[in-house]
Amino acid sequence: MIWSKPSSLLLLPRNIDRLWQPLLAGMAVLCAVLLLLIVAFLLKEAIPALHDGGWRSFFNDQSWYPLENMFGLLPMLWASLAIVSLALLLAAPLGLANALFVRFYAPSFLVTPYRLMLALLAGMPSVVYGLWGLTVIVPIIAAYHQPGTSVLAASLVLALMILPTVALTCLAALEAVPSSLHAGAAALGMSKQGLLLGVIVPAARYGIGAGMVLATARALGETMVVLMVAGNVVQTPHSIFDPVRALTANIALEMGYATDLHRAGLFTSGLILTLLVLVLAWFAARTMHKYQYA
Amino acid sequence: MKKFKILLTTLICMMLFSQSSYAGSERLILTGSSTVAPLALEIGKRFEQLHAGVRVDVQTGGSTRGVLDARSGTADIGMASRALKGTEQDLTSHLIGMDGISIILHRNNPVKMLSNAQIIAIFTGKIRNWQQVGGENRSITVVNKAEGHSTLELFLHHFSLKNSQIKADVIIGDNQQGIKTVAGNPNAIGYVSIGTAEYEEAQGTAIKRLPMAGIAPTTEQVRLGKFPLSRPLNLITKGKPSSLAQSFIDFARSPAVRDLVEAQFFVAVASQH
Amino acid sequence: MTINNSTTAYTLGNMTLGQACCTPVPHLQIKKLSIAYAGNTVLDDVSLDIYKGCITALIGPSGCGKTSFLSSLNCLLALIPQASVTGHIYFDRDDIIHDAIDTMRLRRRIGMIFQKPNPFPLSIRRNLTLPLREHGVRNRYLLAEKVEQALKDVGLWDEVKDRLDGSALALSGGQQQRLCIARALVLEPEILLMDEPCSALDPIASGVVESLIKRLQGRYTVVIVTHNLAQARRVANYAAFFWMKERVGTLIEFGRCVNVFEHPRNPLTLAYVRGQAG
Amino acid sequence: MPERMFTLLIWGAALLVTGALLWLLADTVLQGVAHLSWAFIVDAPEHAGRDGGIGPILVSTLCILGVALLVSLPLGLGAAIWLAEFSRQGGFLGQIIRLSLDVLAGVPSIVYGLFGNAFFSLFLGFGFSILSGGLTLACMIIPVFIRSCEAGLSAIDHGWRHGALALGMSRSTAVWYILLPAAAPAIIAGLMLGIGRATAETAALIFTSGYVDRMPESWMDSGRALAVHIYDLSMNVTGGNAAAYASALVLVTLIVLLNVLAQAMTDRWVKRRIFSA
Repeated sequence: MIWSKPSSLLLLPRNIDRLWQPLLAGMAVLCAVLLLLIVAFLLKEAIPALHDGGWRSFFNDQSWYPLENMFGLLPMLWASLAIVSLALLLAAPLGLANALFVRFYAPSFLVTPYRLMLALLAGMPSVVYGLWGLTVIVPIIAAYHQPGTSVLAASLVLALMILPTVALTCLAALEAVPSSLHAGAAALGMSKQGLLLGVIVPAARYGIGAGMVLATARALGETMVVLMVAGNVVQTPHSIFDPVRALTANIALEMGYATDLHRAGLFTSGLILTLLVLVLAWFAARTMHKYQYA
Repeated sequence: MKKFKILLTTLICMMLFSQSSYAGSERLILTGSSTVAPLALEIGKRFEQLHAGVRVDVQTGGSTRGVLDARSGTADIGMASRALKGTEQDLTSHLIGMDGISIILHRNNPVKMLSNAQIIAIFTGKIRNWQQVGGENRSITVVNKAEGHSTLELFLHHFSLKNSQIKADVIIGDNQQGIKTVAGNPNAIGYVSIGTAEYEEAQGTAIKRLPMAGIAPTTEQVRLGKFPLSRPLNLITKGKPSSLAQSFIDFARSPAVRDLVEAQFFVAVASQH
Repeated sequence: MTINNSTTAYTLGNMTLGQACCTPVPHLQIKKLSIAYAGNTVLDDVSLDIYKGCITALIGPSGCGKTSFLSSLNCLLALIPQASVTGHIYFDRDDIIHDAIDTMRLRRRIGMIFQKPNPFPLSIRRNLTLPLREHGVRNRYLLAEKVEQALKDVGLWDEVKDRLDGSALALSGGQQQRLCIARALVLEPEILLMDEPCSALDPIASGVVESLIKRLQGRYTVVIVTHNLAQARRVANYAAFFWMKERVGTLIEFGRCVNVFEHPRNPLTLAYVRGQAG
Repeated sequence: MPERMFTLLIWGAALLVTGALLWLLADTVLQGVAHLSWAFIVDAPEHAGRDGGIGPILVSTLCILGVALLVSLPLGLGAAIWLAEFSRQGGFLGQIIRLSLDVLAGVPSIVYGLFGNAFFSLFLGFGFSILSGGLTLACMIIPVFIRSCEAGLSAIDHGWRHGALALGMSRSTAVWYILLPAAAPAIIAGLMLGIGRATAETAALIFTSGYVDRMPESWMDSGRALAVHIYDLSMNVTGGNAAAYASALVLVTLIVLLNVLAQAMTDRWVKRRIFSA
């Protein structure tokens, strides 16, 4: 006998799991504590700007002039929202159309290269999109309307940047629709258009919705593209040709030079960004939740 | 598994080795003004050649950052492209050069001269077309600097403006970014360090400097003290600097680096005496 | 009732066909066992002896708690959150429900075969050596010997001896299930729990596995859940009939296979085995 | 809307997007190749990057990535294993951790930059260094990596898990020999996502690993990442566009190469798990 049969089943502390479990649990907790740590340090650095009701100035002050102790974040918040919503307005329908194209229209020899292209571009660094926007898109816009760096430029480049991601998530949602639905609708003699718009897309709506929310979060958090092509002028946008500064770009632009209250103000805008993303994540989670129980 | 162990051991050895090599060498950290940084970098390279085992790291971050880092000890030496303010008298400044701030336009812009009033009108958005100041019929793109740069502070102070009055079309960070923006846009107007601008022009960049109050924005005029918008370039230390920092400062002020200062189109201190 | 280490019942060898010993000595004693999920009782008050060396079939309609009962015997039920087990299961003098036992050791002595064949996504050889290594067998020759013996026991050796390093997932369903049985046998367990081992297989593969189970009789104590009454009748020595009463499963009748099928005492059993209910 | 119109619309959208994306891709490749040479890859930058190459920057980039992976891989994998295999289903701690990971995955990279600057650079005193940058990136990719691994582990057939336990194997053995190899595709996917994000990251590195474009000599040296270099060249350096495009091409190629490498290494690992006796 190679191993003797245990004479009793009574527990011996030999189980290797007893070693690993607390170790792994510790790792998991450590990763989660990161969020607390981030919030704590953002708060710690932002406190000088927040205490004594200082937080009110972020919404009451007209604009962002740290030299004159004016810390109004609203113009940049509007700018961020304007850029993101315009980008999403462009990317959402185009992304969905591309997903439909790959799934239902593309000739079979195109499907794999097309997917590869989308995957490659989804992994492209944002700074490359920014570089391209700065050297190609901005001069084109500048030819029509000076100075070229504008809400429009930022939205266009941002839309192009999130498009591959939107298309790929939509595609995944479309592929999750059971093919029986397909056959069932086709058996009813529906046209392809009716089938897609009336059956397939509605069936995939939660997956598509969650993908869109994630794309929004990504666009909102994007820094380099808006820093490079939006112009960085602090103002509430009135036309799509206005140069604006987004919240993220503000941090990147001034963080290296900021001191004291100015620095605290930048950390506050970081907190506000995190808060916005939190809301979006909650929204996405809710959408996914519905999706699971639909 | 075996290979993995070998890899891990190698990595750890590398870390230990690099740590020890780091401990063996001396390091000077300079932070601050983006105007001084390119010069400090060049001086640092020459300094390293003369002092084996010394490494000079230069980080840009604006004059105020340089002052604060020198005070907090984050940096051994701060760099500032301005004089120390009244609240900063606890620190010591070491002059290494002089510089001015010049208005720059695109090289193809026919405008040759702008009065102070015109400059103020352009930057505050009252004049919006080059035609109004004798140029072509094109709208003006105003390039302003981001907050935290001493260039911005000096410019505002000189023209008695507040930053909130300026109606900018583009906001830029470093001098180089300002020059790139103006060089890429025929309608732009901006202001940068004379030294940086002269250096870039010598490299063939499509910009030109405008005289201010009739005085040409050149290193020569700054040296003579005639140019109205000029400023000192300082190295900042707190208390008595370390012997290494002291020898770097002495080196930066010595004639040995005069060619470097002049290559950056700044006025060398050694030549003033 | 304790297991005698010196008996030959646990050494491996070519198995013989036909009836072997089946002594009415309890190997597992279940007393007043109840199982509940999140407070909903699914199995209530089951008391039953599992006899050593015999094959006991658990029969009854779906959802009456047979599988839950089976997984409580090797503490696998504890993995399901909110599942609670009350009562006693005596094995080797220990109560595996209440005593602090090493479940890893328990499970080595009580093997289990699942409805769906679940060979690991590894090579055929590795499927057998991995559990052995886990329980301390490191000697290469011994490992090879045990692998060969286990595969021969389940009649798989001739079919796979040339591709032991091929993926186990490439085997057919019936072969996979026999590999799973070999994997359980290689640990030399005392008891084998089988949860509908043939229901995911085609009739021919099912026949092969069934004859294999029949050969296990006398050497292992087998508890098998099956919906195939004919199969239960063919392989089992004892049968336990479970039924739902007011949405709660319970044991209706237990006895020798012949008695349960030919002369059931309870009319419910009669109706079920005759195909009139369930 | 007639059927043909709709088909045209879909094709039009596909062509539009393909056109724009190919334009971007072609620009990057063509303009990049024009400036690219072996010397460009190994030399040190001169004249703020207009001339010379990106040698030290490439080294810094790989060092930062190395630190990030060295920290995030074991930590992320461990956390994912705990979440998928050891945590109680529906347990409070597991839920809290999952929720915070979801939030972390969405936090903008610039906020990680702020945090990294405040925590690693200043609070822990690592200054502007490869270590600070790498740790900041590790924080950034951990949540994405964990969620990907956990999803991969959870998608595995429960039969294997039960089978392993029924054989009296420990969970640790089941995880190491059976579940991890089975989840390998998801783990590589997460790894690639992490590598992609870390290599491409710019904003989080500006305030953590700094601008210094010289060859790093220790983990405490500041090192400029390739993405930061591209940003600097395109924004701050007149006449730097050609070098910027060449750097961009190198960066994209690097990301593709690292992905292929990660894939190949994981493949080998899985094979060894299957066949070693």
